[in-house]
Amino acid sequence: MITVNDFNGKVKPDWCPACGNFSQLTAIKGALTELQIEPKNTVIVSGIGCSSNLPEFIRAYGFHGLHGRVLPVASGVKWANSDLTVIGYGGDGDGFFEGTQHFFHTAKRNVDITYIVSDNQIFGLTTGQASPTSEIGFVSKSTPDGNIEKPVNPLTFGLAAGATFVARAFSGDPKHLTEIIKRGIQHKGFSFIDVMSPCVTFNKLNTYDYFRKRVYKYEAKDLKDFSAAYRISEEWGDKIPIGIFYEIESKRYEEMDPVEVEGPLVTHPIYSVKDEDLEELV
Amino acid sequence: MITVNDFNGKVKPDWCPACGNFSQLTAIKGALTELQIEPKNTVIVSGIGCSSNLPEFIRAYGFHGLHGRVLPVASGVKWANSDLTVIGYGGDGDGFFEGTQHFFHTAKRNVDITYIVSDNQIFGLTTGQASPTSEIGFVSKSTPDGNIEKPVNPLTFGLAAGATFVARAFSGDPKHLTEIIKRGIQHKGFSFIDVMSPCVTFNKLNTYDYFRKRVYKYEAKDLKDFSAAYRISEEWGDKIPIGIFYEIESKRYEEMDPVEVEGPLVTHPIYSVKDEDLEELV
Amino acid sequence: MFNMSDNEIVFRVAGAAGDGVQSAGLIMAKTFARSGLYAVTYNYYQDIVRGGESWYQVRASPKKVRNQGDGLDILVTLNEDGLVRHTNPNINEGGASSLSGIAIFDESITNYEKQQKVDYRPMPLSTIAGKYSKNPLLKNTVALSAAAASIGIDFEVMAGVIKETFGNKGAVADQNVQAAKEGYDYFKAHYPPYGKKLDFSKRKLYLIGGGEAVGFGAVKGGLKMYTAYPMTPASSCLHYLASHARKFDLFVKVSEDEISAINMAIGGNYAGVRAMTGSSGGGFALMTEAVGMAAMLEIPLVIYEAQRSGPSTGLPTKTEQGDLNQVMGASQGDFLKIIFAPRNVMEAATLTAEALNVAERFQTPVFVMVDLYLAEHSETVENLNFDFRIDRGERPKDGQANYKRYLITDTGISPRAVPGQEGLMHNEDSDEHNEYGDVVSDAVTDPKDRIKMMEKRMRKMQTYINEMPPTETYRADDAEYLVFQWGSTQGVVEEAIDLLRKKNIKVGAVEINRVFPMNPDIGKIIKSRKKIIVVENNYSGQYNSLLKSRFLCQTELITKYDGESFFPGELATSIENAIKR
Amino acid sequence: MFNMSDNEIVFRVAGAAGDGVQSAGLIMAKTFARSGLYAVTYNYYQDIVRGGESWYQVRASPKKVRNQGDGLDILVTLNEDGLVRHTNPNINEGGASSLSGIAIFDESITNYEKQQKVDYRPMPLSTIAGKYSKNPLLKNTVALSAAAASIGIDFEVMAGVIKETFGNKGAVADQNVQAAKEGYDYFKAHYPPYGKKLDFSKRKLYLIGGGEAVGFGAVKGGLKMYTAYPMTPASSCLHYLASHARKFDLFVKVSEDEISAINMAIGGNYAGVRAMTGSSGGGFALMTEAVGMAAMLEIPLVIYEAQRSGPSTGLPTKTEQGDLNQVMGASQGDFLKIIFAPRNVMEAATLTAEALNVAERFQTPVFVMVDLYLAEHSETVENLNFDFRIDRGERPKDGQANYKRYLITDTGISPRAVPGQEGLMHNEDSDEHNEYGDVVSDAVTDPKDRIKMMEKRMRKMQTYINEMPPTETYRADDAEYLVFQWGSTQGVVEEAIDLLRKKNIKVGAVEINRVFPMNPDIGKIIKSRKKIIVVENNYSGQYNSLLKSRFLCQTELITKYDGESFFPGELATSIENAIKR
Ligand SMILES: Cc1ncc(C[n+]2csc(CCOP(=O)(O)OP(=O)(O)O)c2C)c(N)n1
Ligand SMILES: Cc1ncc(C[n+]2csc(CCOP(=O)(O)OP(=O)(O)O)c2C)c(N)n1
Ligand code: SF4
Ligand code: SF4
Ligand SMILES: [Mg+2]
Ligand SMILES: [Mg+2]
Repeated sequence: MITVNDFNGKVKPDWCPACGNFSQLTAIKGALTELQIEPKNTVIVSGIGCSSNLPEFIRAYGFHGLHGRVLPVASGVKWANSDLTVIGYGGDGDGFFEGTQHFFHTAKRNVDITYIVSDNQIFGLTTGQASPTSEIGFVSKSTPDGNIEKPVNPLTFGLAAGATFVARAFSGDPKHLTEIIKRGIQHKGFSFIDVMSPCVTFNKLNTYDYFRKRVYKYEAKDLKDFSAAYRISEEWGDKIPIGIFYEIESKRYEEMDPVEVEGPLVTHPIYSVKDEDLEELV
Repeated sequence: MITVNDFNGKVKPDWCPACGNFSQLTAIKGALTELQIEPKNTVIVSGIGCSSNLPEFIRAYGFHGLHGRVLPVASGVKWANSDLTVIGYGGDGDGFFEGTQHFFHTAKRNVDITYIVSDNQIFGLTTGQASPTSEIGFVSKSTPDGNIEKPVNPLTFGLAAGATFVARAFSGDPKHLTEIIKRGIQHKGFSFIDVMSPCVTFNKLNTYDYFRKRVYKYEAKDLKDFSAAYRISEEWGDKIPIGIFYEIESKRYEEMDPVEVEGPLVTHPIYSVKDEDLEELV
Repeated sequence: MFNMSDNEIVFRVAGAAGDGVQSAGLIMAKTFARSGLYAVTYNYYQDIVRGGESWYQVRASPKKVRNQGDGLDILVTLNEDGLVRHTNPNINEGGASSLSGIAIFDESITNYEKQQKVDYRPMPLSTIAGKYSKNPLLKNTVALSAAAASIGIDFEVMAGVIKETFGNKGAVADQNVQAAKEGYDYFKAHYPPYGKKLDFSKRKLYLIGGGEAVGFGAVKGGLKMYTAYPMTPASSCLHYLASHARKFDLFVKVSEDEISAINMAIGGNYAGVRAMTGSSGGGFALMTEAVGMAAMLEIPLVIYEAQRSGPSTGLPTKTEQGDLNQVMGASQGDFLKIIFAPRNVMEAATLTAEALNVAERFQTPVFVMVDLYLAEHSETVENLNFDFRIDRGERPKDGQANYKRYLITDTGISPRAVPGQEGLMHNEDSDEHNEYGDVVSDAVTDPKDRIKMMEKRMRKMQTYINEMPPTETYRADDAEYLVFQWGSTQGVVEEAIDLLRKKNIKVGAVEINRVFPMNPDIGKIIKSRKKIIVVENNYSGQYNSLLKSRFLCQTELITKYDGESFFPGELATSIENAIKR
Repeated sequence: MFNMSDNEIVFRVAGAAGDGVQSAGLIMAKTFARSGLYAVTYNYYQDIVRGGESWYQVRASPKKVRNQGDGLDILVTLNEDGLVRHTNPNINEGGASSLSGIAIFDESITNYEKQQKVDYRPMPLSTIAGKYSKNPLLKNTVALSAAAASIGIDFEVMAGVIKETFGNKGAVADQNVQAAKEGYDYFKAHYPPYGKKLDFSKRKLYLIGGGEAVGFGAVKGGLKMYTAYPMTPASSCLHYLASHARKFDLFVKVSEDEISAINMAIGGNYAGVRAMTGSSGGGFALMTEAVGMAAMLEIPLVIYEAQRSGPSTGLPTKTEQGDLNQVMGASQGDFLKIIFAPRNVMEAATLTAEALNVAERFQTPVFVMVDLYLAEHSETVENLNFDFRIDRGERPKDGQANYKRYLITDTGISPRAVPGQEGLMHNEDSDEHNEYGDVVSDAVTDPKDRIKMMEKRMRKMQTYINEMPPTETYRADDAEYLVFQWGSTQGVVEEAIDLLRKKNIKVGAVEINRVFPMNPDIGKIIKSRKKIIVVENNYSGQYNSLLKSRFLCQTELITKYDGESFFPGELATSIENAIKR
């Protein structure tokens, strides 16, 4: 039996007290425990940002790489060893600015990765610049006169890209968050979870209160209904839906590649070249 | 009076005979002429690929830069001198692989650029690898066992990004193509035109015939209807719609920036620092 | 050990991230500056938003100060950890000295071992602050004014700085000033003044950080567009420019990534405004492809490269001079890059302005390389609004017949038309091209065209070298030993040399701010010296390799790669050892 | 001028892009190889899909050939332009010789000036071809077989190659063989044989290109994953691996960009398979940030870097050795990169396999650098299926107690656990970290930890140097003059030296295939030579700078930067001049 303790790292998180990242760490550990996934088979790949420090704080295989490059690394890991549970984790700047391209194409490929974005609508680690999800008018170090650029909608973006699982959660509701992450990990294919996660230090607008007043739990009538998913994803304002918006079954990349399909690549023997193999060159 | 001759470059295009790029060159020249835009005020920014060689073949200001980087350069040009007509031009590999990120964010910013993609569903210049729009099963040098990755839908992508003008055209219908490009240039804001453009040398699937059998002209009932635009953008198969799918008016980035709004940046005088400006540092 | 000057004060405030250490330090620095003292600051912090360890040092003197200094006269500590760390004679803070003077701290801190050289000055900081506000940071103000009192700083000067810092009018400003007054008076009433006396004056001084100075210099240099993606320590410049965009009539844009940022800047320069981009090592890595493109299209481009401790994410809040190889090697093929490395805050401004001229005149990428130390520390500066003449380079007349964008010239420089100019339409191409800009690689490569164009571009190097100012030296005339430094280490190297000169060691310095191309006069300067020593804040001696390759000289290398910059006494010792080796 | 050997043939086929020049050349090369002749090919083409100028040369001999050679015996030209160009004594094709032998072409080409050294052999190529098919490319087959006839190649050998090329069985193959027969007979009937006789043999030879050899070598080296974004000239390797993926049990993926490609490869290596990525200069520029990351996390990584002519897009189908600075400078900070540069096609295979071992043993980025010339020309090879032992480096046992991922060791190498291993969970971090992988920069930077870890990583350099094989030389023992070459220029440098030795000039070569770290034995090798000459296919002498920096030696530099590689006679002359300088 795997318990939450098995996932407890020896390094104490150094996020600001009450940072939204804490409950995500707890939720990830909780979901993995509920699913009885072993720490040795769990890989958490992160980028650079406050949120991306997470792998250090969990007992699993952690990869704290480069800003924006969560998903290519995670894809490489998954393709090398498809037996592993691969979680991609990073910030909104990481995923929707620097890594936009990878988000789009990885989703489209339907690689079996659970991609969780700690969306605090700001650059936390670099001490408070506007992020791709910062609202219009948002004042920050990089937008002292107020942000004039329309925020990214990560959910419609994920849908347009072709993600087969799209959800939103909220750091202030850890139980629901854990459940969503669990479902994301269970999903066979690319799952995307946008977690609204207050940055208590630099984002004085999108606070716990801000979300508590607005979030409500959305239950999809038909998770396979793309249009409905698109519509609910567009809702943002006085009411902010959280929940799973979309989930379909679709072939994973790993199932389609003729070599991958033979089982985890790490288990394939090294190919030993025969002289006959080279006859084409004579 | 500006005539098409004013746009005739002295270098003869070196594309393969019958390449779809030819009619785009003609259409761009035609549209500019119809709109009476002067060559000196026209800037064509391209990436790298067969299509991207275009700026050399037209008498205007041409910028043949890097693979995938059409839109950041074009944005810089527009922001430096908003009096210019700025056309971004490149291949499907250029725009939907290497440059995905820029496509998304430039569309979202609604920079006043006309972005035309010569979509031949292949890498032409590098002699025939699968591109982001290559169909499933497509055999190429990079996918000798057939492509297994779902093609990008550039139109829904453009819509999800927030492009304010989204259209598809076909190199085999030069008149319609010219009209669409004209409308794209006229549009105030980011306009995106995906041009189906047969590569007669390397793409033996998506040929002129292939499209002639399938394309039909779509006329939107309401160009502002996003859902309708999304739906029609999804249509691909026996019938392939061409036409303008979506167009709305929305503030351009140049109108929102407090400095840009004062007129083309090149016309702003160099700021001469006064001693009082520095009192904050005493 | 070396003896430090008496006519100066080294002040330090210590605490955790989130304690307001940096802003307290800045208040003190500004107070010194307004008291007519020259000042240099030092910012020591970690890659964490709350907690951990952080400190800020200010060295001040009526004589010019060139670095953060050795020794420590006054410590204000906001937590117990700071008191223990900075009074420990075996201090382990990257070269900084331990306290030999007075420590000001809240009286609630009692759990420490007394050190011999320290005079402890516990104070009811929180109690005093509590009278005026619940904000725990108010106690910093109390402590600062106590420090000011200890060295006889006029209270009104300090009050002025505090008032401004907290928004001039309004309750918060008032609370701070009142609490400050009480702290000031409390110290005077309970403790004797600190043993050093400083000569205050009415000298007008600006206090500005290196990153801000780069931004300011760019404005002086005619900057109109700054496009960047945030990255420490390049962000201090971005924040300065963003917050001054309206004032200085600048277009500032944070883009989706660094690739976009540099390509936007290239587009801006191409279309005729002065545009610049900036980043640190990892972000700059993403820009390298476009550097070569700018060189090939011959588009002016200034890149601000602010180094931090690598490799990779490394120590993101620590200093290093470890990006020189990367900048030298940025992009494939051979082309001219010009690399500047300002040696102090004032030069961060002047060289950035110059970089914009040089980039536009030579139509090639020009780098302004600083390190975190320079980007994130402040210095007092006398003539910030320096004289500067903008030179926009060679431009063709509208309608000129048979215009050749890449005209072959002796200088290698061709007149540059920009979009909008009548009759000068042409194509700029990252493929090799001829004088018109037409590609030579498409149908038939004419090797002769290629060779001509390659040589034309490279000729700009010699043209540039011909106009380089002489390399600057310090006490080098009679020096038997020459120390090479580049960039931010100027101040500390000079001071180390002064210390060694006092011991009658004939040592001088070569102070490089124009790193590449290398000035040929260096060859003459190094002739018949007993030893060449190179000082670098990195592991491998990246400048050292360039120097050796170009001048084939034997060198001794002094490096430091723990993330901190050099301190003068420490460096003097290293130089002395290198001389003895 | 230098005299070329009699016991060899230089064959060239010329035409426009789309004329099938390259495939014609390959048929001829294969035919030579099956006739037991050693062969080297040369591919000259432009960045255009149809039209323009293109040619392909094959040099063949019963003795080993080391480069494409000087002179030209047989020209097959598919258009008039080719006939005029290649017979012109003042030929301007980047160093290639003009024809002094026979020219085979369609009789419809009549508009040319007769050159003295040329025997014209017009033939009814199109007429013959037209009998069998409407495909205009069929005339190439006719011309090739005429060329074969002219030097007495067995028709059956040529027929075999043609048959295979056109799909073995089936109408197209038959048409080609029949047309070939008629061309062969026509030539014999109408023209005398060419004046040179070659010794054919039954020797078994493989014909393989440099890019394919890199791919094959990687498979021998245990490659399991190749992720890349297409870019000339790295694509020949990608295409080879993609088309052999099932055969060799490889996962091959074209990603959305180069950034993704390298990060995927890093992910693959991290998780325990051998993964590799590849690109050319501009694409590699985008990978540089991740290079430093791999070094910091100590993840094995092989990067195939295929150089082409820069800067920027440059001459995309032309060769250059201009990326060394970029590779040396890739990513910020100091860390160990190992750079290999195979000197010929066989070594492209063996060194790539070795690179995979070295990368995994030293847990750091290893580069296999080639140039377009090497990547896109073919050579005959005798023992392609070379012996190779895979060494997967130090790995900890499952469940080992107190596992330290970055254990400090004397060698600098720490046992590497991969995901899935029981009890060895840990964090790999691009921030500076301690032995466990825990970050040292977050709360409190311990400078001591930082220094230790930096030195541990850098220690791998010395460990690697200790096991480097001796630097190879050529006729160097008694040489007064030493020519340094690196990478693909080995063959042409050796031949130039042979030519000079015939003139009694005591010259030899140092042949560098392990470029960095530099082997200390070079210091001994260069001692007391009269002159050191460095030959490079670039403008500035990038290796030359490294060499001078490391060994402080005066050098003479020979460069070529017109996009073509060196030719032996041309190079011998340059070396002779350099010696005289
Ligand atoms: C290539 C690169 N560019 C920029 C940076 C600097 N940087 C570090 S974290 C960060 C953004 C942090 O924001 P986000 O991704 O939203 O994460 P958060 O801190 O908010 O969790 C940036 C720009 C970097 N490390 N690497
Ligand atoms: C950074 C970079 N990566 C790769 C390449 C090589 N390259 C040149 S064109 C091209 C793709 C061409 O396809 P597309 O963009 O669709 O244009 P097309 O030729 O089909 O018009 C590639 C991969 C490059 N020049 N630069
Ligand atoms: S700065 Fe914001 S995101 Fe970062 S740790 Fe603090 S609260 Fe969390
Ligand atoms: S290869 Fe294809 S895209 Fe390129 S010029 Fe030829 S037909 Fe056009
Ligand atoms: Mg964030
Ligand atoms: Mg294409």
